[in-house]
Amino acid sequence: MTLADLALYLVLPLLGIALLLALWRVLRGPRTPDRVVALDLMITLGIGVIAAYAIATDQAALLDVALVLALIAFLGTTAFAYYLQRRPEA
Amino acid sequence: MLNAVLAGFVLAFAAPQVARHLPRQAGTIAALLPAGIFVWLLNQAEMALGPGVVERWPWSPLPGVTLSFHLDGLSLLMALIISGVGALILIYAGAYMQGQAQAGRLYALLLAFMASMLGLVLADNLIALFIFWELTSITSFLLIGWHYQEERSRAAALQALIVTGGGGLALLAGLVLIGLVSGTWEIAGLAAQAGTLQDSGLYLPILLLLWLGAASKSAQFPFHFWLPGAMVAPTPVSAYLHSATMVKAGVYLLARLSPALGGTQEWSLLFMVTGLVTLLLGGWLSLKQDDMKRMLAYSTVSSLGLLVTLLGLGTKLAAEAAALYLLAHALFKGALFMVAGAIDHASGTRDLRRLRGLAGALPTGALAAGLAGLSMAGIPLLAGFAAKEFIYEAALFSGGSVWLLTLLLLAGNVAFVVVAQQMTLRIFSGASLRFEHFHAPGVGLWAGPLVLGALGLALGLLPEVTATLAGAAARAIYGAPVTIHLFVLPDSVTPMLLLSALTIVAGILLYRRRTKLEPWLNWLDQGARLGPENAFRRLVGGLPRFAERVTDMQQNGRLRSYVMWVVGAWLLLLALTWLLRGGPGVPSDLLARLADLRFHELVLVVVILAGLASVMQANTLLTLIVSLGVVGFGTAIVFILFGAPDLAMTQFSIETLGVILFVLVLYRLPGMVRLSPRRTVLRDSVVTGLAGAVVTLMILVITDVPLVSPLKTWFADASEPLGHGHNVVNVILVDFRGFDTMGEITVLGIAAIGIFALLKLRPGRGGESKAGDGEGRT
Amino acid sequence: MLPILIPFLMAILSIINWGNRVLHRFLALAGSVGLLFAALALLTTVSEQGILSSNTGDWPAPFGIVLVADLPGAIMVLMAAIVGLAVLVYSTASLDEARERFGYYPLILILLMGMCGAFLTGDLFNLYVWFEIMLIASFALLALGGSRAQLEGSVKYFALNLLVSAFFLTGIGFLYGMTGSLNMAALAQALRAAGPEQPVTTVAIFFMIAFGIKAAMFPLYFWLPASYHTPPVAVSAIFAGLLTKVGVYAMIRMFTLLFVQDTAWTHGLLLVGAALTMLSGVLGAVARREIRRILSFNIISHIGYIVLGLALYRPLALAGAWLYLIHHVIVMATLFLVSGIVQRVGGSFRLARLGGLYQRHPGLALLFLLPALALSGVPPLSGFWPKLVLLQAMLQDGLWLLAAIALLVSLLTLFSMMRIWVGAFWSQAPAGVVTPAPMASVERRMLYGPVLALLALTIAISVFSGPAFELTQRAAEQLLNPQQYIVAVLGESP
Amino acid sequence: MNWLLLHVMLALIWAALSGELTPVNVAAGFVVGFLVLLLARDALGCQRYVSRVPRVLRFALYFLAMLVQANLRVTLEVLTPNFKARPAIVAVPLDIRDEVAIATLANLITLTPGTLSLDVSSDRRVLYVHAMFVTDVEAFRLEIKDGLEQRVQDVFT
Amino acid sequence: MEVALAIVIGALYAAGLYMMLRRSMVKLIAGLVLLGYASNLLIFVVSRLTRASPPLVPEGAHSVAEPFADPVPQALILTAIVIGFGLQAFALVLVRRAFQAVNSDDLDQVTASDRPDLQA
Amino acid sequence: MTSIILVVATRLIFPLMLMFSLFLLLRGHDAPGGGFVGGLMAASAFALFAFATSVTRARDALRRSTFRLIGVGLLFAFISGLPGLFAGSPFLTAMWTSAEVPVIGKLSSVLLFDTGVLLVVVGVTLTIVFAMAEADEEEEE
Amino acid sequence: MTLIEGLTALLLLTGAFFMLMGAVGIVRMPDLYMRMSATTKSVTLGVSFMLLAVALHFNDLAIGARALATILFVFLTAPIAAHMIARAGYLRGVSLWRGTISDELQGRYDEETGELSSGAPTMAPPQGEPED
Ligand code: NA
Ligand code: NA
Repeated sequence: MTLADLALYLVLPLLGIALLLALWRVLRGPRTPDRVVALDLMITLGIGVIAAYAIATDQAALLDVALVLALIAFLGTTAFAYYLQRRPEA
Repeated sequence: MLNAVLAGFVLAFAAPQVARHLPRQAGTIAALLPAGIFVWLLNQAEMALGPGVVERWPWSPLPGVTLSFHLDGLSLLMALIISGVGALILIYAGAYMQGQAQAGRLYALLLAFMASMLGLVLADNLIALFIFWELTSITSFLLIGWHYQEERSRAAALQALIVTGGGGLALLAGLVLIGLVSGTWEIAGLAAQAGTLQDSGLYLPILLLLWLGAASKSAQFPFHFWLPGAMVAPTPVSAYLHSATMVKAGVYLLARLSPALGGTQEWSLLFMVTGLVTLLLGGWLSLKQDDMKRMLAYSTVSSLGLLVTLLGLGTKLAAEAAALYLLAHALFKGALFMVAGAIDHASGTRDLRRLRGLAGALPTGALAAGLAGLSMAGIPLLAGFAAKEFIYEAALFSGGSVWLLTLLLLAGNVAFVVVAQQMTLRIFSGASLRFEHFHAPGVGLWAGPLVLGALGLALGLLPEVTATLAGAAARAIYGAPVTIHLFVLPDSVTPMLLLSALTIVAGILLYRRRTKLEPWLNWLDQGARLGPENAFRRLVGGLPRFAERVTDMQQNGRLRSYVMWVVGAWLLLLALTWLLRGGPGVPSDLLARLADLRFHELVLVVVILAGLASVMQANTLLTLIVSLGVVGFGTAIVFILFGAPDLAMTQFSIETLGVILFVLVLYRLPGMVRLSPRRTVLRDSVVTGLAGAVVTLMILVITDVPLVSPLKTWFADASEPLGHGHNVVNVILVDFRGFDTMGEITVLGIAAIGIFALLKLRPGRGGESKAGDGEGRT
Repeated sequence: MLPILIPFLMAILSIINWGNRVLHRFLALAGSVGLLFAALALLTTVSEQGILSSNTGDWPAPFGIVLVADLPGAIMVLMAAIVGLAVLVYSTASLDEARERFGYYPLILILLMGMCGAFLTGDLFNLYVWFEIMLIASFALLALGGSRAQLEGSVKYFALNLLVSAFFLTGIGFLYGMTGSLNMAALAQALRAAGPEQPVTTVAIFFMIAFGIKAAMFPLYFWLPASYHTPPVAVSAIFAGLLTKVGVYAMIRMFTLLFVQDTAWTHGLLLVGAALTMLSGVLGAVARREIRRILSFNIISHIGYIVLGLALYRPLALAGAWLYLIHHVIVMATLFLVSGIVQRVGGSFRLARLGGLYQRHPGLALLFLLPALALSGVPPLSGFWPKLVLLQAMLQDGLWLLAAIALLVSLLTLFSMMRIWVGAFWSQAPAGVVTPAPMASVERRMLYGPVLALLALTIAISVFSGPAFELTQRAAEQLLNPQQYIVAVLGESP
Repeated sequence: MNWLLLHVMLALIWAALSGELTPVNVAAGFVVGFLVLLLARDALGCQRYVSRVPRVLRFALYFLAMLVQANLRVTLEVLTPNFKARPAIVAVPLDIRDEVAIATLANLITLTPGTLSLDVSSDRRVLYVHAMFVTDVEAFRLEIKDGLEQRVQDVFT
Repeated sequence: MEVALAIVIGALYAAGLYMMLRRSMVKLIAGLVLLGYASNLLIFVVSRLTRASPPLVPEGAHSVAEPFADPVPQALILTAIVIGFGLQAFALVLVRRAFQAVNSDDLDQVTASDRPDLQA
Repeated sequence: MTSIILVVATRLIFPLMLMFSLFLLLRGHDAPGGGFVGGLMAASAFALFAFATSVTRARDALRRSTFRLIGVGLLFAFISGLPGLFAGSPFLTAMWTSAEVPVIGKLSSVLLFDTGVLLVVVGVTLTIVFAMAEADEEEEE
Repeated sequence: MTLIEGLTALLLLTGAFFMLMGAVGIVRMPDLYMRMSATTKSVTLGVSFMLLAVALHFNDLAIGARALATILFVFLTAPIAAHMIARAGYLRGVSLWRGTISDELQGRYDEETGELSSGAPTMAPPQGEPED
């Protein structure tokens, strides 16, 4: 088994299962912060997917996407938090 | 001739200025133009009566359109009436409008109308004729609505416009068909194509369209009602447009086209029936009118019916009779209208029941009315007599149901005699009444009727002139040489003479017993006048209501219904196309194509679909946003998996930014509405599901065959050597298709401006309202 | 190129100098005057030298984005320039300070630029970009000010127009997926060569829907009457005069250049659509009692006329359609601008609250009456000629019912316009209506000037309908001979 | 920080000299560079830098170890059917005052065994921490103070 | 994957339109966003898919070696995404202002500009 | 209600993001990235700054009006099209200098164009985010 | 398989495993705070391992630098994000698991000003609220 096969047939499915689990939490909630956390997790899993896929396909260029993803996802989560704490209780 | 027509329009613009500076003389000054045209026409008479005068202006390469004029006997007769009566009317109007601020506008409109009418009768091109035809409708509209402050006037004007305008459009279709069928657009050349036209399958449609145009314009049954209504206009207008000239346009048209289209059974039947019904209806309804102008208007309707009957008859004699009657009628009816106006002006009323014994106070009026009335009644020595002789002659020699026709014509003519008596004996004879504010009208108001009345006498006394004039017109109508023989007095007793005498006697008897007819006439009125008029009223009044209902049903303000229309229309069109034109095909080997799906790709699909389901289920804002995020995230991963890192990057970034904006903008909104009943949800699901299926199918069909994209390979090869970049996508974006990107950032920039303005510029914060700033609704 | 760049540059400079009202005005006027000259020059050149094409970035077609100026496009650019200038001059007097400060002028400039781009581009995706530029600029203009009616109208406007974007993009995707081309000339070639396995007609339906919404055809027009009467009159005028025409223009382009495989079917559908559009539009016009709403519905009904010309798909009809397009652009803009003056002097757009203007403002009455009659197709005004041409075309094809509908619509248009005339000019104003303050002479000049200029143009088209028709005839010939276009873009031997 | 720059330069030069700029070579360059700096610390006057590098490294290693340990513990917790967790929110009084240090501490806490920084009091004297495995609140407070806080303080002074 | 994605795209269209048919302004925007995704993905898929080979010219090479993903749809989608973003941002703000004006998220309340005569 | 933890982190992340933004811009022609993503990254940096501190401070940090950024960005794009025009080629014809500048690579009108894109994106994003945040604060009062 | 390759594979697998554990955690943990505790760490570690694997695999400075930079970013941002969300959750009254033994944050937030005091509790505890 080559590294690429490992990444493709073992690592990516693992991450896929992880993604499904995270998705379940996104859909399930119950509260918005739970969903946000789960979405954040999905994005981080996405970085993992990119890493694995970069190895599987020998495409280093994908790494740039991972970097952008890491930076931008943080902003998104911050925005959510910003909203969550500003919204008046009701 | 173009100059004459144009001069009318140009002067129309000048008239208000003239009226401002010379209020007293303006009417007379304006009359100089028609008078001049009249003189010029007389000058041209010899040519016109002979070969005719033709003028052609290259104007437009539009198919069928030239600006060509043709002065022949018929148009000469009409043009003389138009310019002659026009000159008198303007003088009359000058006196009638004395001291009124808006007099200038009236002169202007009258001049513009005159020019249009001249153009109409002189035009030799079908389209040119139509142009002037419509212009007369418009000027007439403005003139009927002269007393626009009154609801009555506005309604009458609109009514006239819709009836004549609608007829006009039918006429246009008819004229275009004539042009297309015959291949010629010049009226002079149409007669030669009579065969082609009459043999064409389109002959009947053409005839019907023509009928619509002519009947509406010339107030034939069932369109007659607009004309009495139009009597709300000032008297000069009624006298000019609605008795002497414009209403003759329809008649003129029939006369003009009868050589090309007439002579067939269809033609005769259509126009004789119309004409006779109108003749009788108008004539007998005139008997029950108490308002002088309305009575005259009904009588005019009747006269027009008479003319249409004659044109429908289409014999040589009928053509002669029509020409003679056309002339005579213009003279006596114009005069009578002006008399009515003068009396109204003097006494303040037009009510026949309140007018009596005016001869003493208005001797000149009595003279003018007398002359005109005698002509109308068809008394020998006057122009009307000869006309009536010819009418009976035409009937007697018509060759069809002679006696029926004669009887009907007699019945119509009797009514004219009654009206003539009303306008003379009833008003002027007897003990004079006292009026509170009676002031005798000046010479300006009498000149017109007097001249017209005298002309009626003169033409009766100068049979050669009359015969020449009418003969030339009849020739044009009949389409073959015609010679009319006229006498001052009949030299022998003919059936026609006997019929004339009978008419007069019956008329006198009827006048004496007119009150006995009252119930019968009321019934006629209800059925015949109010019938069509009510129908029209209901139509025009109901139209906006109907339109409103239809419009409100569609434009119901609900966005979702609009979206549904769009989706529905789209699916419908697709369904029709696929059913009738064949579908897009069936994708092959779906299972084989599906088999290469890998596990992580399947996961991705599940993620996106689950996100979608969550979006559709979401009942709180944040759940919605997060779910949308899942879908967007999934999309970005698709881009990564299939070699589009740039796309993935952009999608992620935009996605996140979108979330931020969503949150920032919307978090103050309360929970979402969830109001749709189950049935709506079901319906929407089915419809949108179909839409989605369509898209899926299309993708599968299109991707079923390999794509050879010349662009793909070219860009891949050119990127490095020509674009100096290794990232082909980026090179396309900033170089190969940089123009798109320029547009893209422009969109962004504008979006920013718009958002900024939306957020910062609120109503109440801005400046005060200026022109067209919207109604201050908040 | 210049018709796009001039307004663009002026808009850029305006944005850089954000908030400077006077400068914005100046830049906008300078930009639109420049645009006018550029448009005139372009039309002259195209008229003399035939179809021009310019490859942006110097990349050969079909790889780069091509700008193509043929007669139809050049004529429309000129229309945009004319109406743009008129509206901008009018705006200087009619617009409130706040809107001027919040970017009104650059928005108009960008709108004009977007139109010129849409008229000139030879690339399908680039057309999409121009559409979006216009769309966003029009959103912003529509919503600028933020009254409730405006916002409500905007919501519908944006929702349905974004639907257009989705359809348009989908269609582009399908076309690229079938042919691998974006260049319209190349697409035209590829689609002509497309085999029966390619669902070209189905894709055509996507475009039909997309541009049908844009052009405000039945039953896709609902956004228009919901929104066009809400913004300031100057904005309404430019929307009414030009914006929907871009949709029609694109529709005509698509269905003369690209989708001509099954004209019997596609153009037949368009024919039905056109008839329904005419009818439902004019019914709306009859139903409404507010000037701008009436005008809005009349836009729709007359769009029907233009599409009709396309659907008949023969030289005469297309020439008529193009003449109609020219006429309608100018007359509609005029009428909206006049409605602004009516509101200024009468205090309202609603007929029930207006009256007596015939007496008090006879000049204004004439300024309304002439374009109103022109719109209704009363001869010899500008609307009559194309109507005549289209009527001939319909009757030649034996489309009796359609001809009847067209004539009926014409009559009802007249009816609706005369209702305005009766309601606003003839009738008495109801008691209690306060007459607004009289205008200063500068304001008067800036309001009446553009209207007079546009009216003069209407009359010029009326009188010189011949040369105008000759021009549109040539334009129609170009449209119906796509080979010319293809050769101009791709060269002699593609 | 000048010393760090020099250190990086040395590492890069080493990598360049070795022929290829690969991560492995750069890492080696860092080690070599550190040795050079260590040797030349008196000459250059970089004693503080040199002494700090091991502290930072030590801290990093400690932290990494904790991180792995934390993960294993959480993994265990996650995988076992019933929870042994005893979560609590604990207020940890702070001795460090430096903003950056507080932030670092908070972040490190979040990254380590079952703990999560919730917030810092407005006067920056108390850090509120959520922890999953708390048997004794006071013990937990001490654990944080003596463990992470102490080490962070070391690095930042 | 083309088949699976075709189904996904169809679902996106369906869901997008479905959301546009709801009465809530917020859902309307969600629908528009979904349609945006849908059309972007559609362009991507219809131009055929190529796994994991971005159109990047390798260092030192002059052209991309087959197989590689078609760069053209990518460039188009990029433009479309960005434009869509601008429009969506505007739409968002618009909806919020409309909400403030109407004081409801219910689109059925947003009818005044169509039905004048109800207000006059 | 800002968090000190966030504020401190922002001090580090903010310059990193800006740097990465430039990186994306300059490398965009050869690798994934480009003016657009670069612009978004820079804008994100300022947005983060605004979340951590306040809009006012973020505006100060930007030091230019956002509209000026948009305008200048568009102008860059516009100007980048002109050299070709003056050289007799159509608008937007790319012009490359032979001068190789370290880090940046060859100077070209294309780079100017992409820089314009970046500026516009930054300007636009921040115009929107700032205006929204401000409107929000206003409404809160 | 070389040593480097073996190491890469190990890192890759370990990383993926930790990430999976994080995902399991977020599903299994009973309240928001515990979910975050469980996931933030394992995912940060997991992704770092995977990125390290990438750096090793390509063994190219530029790529390695980017991988390291990404790791750095993740380490920098993940705890902050967690902190922000957790705090927001608390402020919104996301309730703690019933097994929670102590809550020293209870009542420390001033509802008016949002200030967080360091002193003794002064107010009633936040109540759990229904689904938002
Ligand atoms: Na409306
Ligand atoms: Na009124």
